[in-house]
Amino acid sequence: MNDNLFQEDATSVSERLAAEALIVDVDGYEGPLDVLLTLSRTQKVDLRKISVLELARQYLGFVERAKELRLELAADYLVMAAWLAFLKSRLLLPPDPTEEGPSGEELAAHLAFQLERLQAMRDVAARLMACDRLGRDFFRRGQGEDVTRIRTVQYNATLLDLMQGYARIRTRDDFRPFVMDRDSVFTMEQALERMRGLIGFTGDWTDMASYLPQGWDGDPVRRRSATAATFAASLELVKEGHLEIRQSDLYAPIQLRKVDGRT
Amino acid sequence: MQDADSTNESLFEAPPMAEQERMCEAVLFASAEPVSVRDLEARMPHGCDVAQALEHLRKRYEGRGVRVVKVGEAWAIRTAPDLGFLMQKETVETRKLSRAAIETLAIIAYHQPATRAEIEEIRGVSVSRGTIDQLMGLEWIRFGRRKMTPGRPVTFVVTPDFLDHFGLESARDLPGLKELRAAGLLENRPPPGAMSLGEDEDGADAQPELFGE
Amino acid sequence: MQDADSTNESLFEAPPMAEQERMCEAVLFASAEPVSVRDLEARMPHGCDVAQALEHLRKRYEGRGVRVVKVGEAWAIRTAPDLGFLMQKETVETRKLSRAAIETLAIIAYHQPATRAEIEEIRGVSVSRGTIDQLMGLEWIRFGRRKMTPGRPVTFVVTPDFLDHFGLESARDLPGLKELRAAGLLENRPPPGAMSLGEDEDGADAQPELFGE
Repeated sequence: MNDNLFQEDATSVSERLAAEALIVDVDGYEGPLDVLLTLSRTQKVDLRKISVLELARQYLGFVERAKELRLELAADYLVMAAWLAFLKSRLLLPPDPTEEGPSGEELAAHLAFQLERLQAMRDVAARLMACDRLGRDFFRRGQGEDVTRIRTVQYNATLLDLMQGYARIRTRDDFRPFVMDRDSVFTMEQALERMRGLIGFTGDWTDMASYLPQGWDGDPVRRRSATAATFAASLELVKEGHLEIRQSDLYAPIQLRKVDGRT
Repeated sequence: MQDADSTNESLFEAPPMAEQERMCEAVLFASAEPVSVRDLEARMPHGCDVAQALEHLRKRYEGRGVRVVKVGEAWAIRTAPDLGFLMQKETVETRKLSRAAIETLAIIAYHQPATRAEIEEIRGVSVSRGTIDQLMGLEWIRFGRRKMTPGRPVTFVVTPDFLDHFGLESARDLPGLKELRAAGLLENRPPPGAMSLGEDEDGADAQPELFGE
Repeated sequence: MQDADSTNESLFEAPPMAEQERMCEAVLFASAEPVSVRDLEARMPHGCDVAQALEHLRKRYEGRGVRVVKVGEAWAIRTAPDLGFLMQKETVETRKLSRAAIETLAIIAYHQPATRAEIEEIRGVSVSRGTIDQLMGLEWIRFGRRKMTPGRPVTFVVTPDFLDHFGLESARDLPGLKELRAAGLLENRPPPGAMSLGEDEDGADAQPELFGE
């Protein structure tokens, strides 16, 4: 992990307390966006008026606190932290005319939109669940008619049966004895899927090592496989035009950056 | 639906008769068995005159498509006898399709047009005549075009009835193995990399496997 | 219950409207599941105006203990929601849905057709194993048409069972839908500048074709 990314200015006491309160139940959160939404409530303003800068500070405080407590945060929390650190610098520094890509304000606005949308979906989900519901508030006919004259047998199967039946046949071959132990193999396909989900948050050059999945950076065999797969996947994304890749020196960290869509 | 005479409603007063009638109506409708007067009384607010409410209800349904009838000591809503002819389709017994039939159907859906030999190759066992007949009888599969291969074997394809039954717009919308897995619909997780499917499955997005299989 | 104006009834003429209404009434009462207009037409004598008969029937039951409701393209009779308290006996305990499942269901309902990537983009986490499975098992969601975007991802839409369960006539009646749309919260807005996250390159061009069933 890029340690310097998390070197935060002293956070206020209240922020620390808020972060600490969050930490208690890290498993109770459904990802970084959920944490951000919870943090945003402490600002006590309409989500449309939220200070994203403030939010970034709070989130970084949260991650910092987790580190101090030696809590393992899932990688996507850290990727979000890196992205927010980048966003923060964009928001604080005067805009550099030579810099490409969206402005800090645009990025902040999108984050605010995402939070507002998630909150909105939660609100309507609650309203949906509170609707009058069949079997709870209103009821269907309890007694079918007993005009039993014609009996037809109808064979039934659900789509799930069908798909699972198909999967059963098609995956049967995968369990032949020659299959080696692949516990320690991270495939490029997996890496690619993972990277696609993460690159949206890389604003600036980021060490490729920070993309390794959790639990793959300890054991050398696993790390090697994950590194190779992540590297291969990065090249694939470069080829597709989503990423830029660079290495400043022999054995220096390999760094990645998202390609701006407008180029 | 308030009765005019119930202006001084209190917690301990029975609801107006029209309301009692509605209640009886709902309970008779939703109950799986005929409901006795005593049972109705137990369910409804204290002080209701169930017998009278039922009498009102019975009158209300006179001449309608359903009737309120007394069955022994209990009450029920039943189809008017002259409309019984409309109900004939009503009794359907559903049975689960056999595993062989489901697998055969799945292979046809995913690989159509599929010949019998292809089905057997994928399933690894022979396909019984009965299975095909059953699926044909359900009108979930039909004959497709003959294959332009030696022997010109017949093929099978799925029907619009099939799509209808399984809630699909087209057989192409069936998820591939990878998508099934992604959606968490697979019970078993085979080793990574071993998921390449024949045919059109992962089509375009299939990535070259770097770590040789 | 014959209409006065149908004196010259013949075998080949549709029954009078009052009679058609009775027939619809009988069929809807007899069936626990919603009955489609097409199915009603098939059962009733030739020439019936089922839509009109249903409209009459719906009016007739306004304010009563049971109601005639439209569920997608089908019709059903259901008890009035305010009388739910009488039905403890009939109440079915449904398995509690997880928060993830509830949110996923709402996203599919309000954004349908929704791809997995879209669900994940909105929730900010991956769709966990079992969530889609559970919603499919309840038959509240099904596969929709594949998206015409790179990778042609499968989509999810809600089913008539979903509408029936939540007492909705159509997906357009989802609570708060208009407000959400007016606030621009149902737009598929890609992150600024970026090619956006992974698969959802569908970006701007794919206005979620809401309810394009």
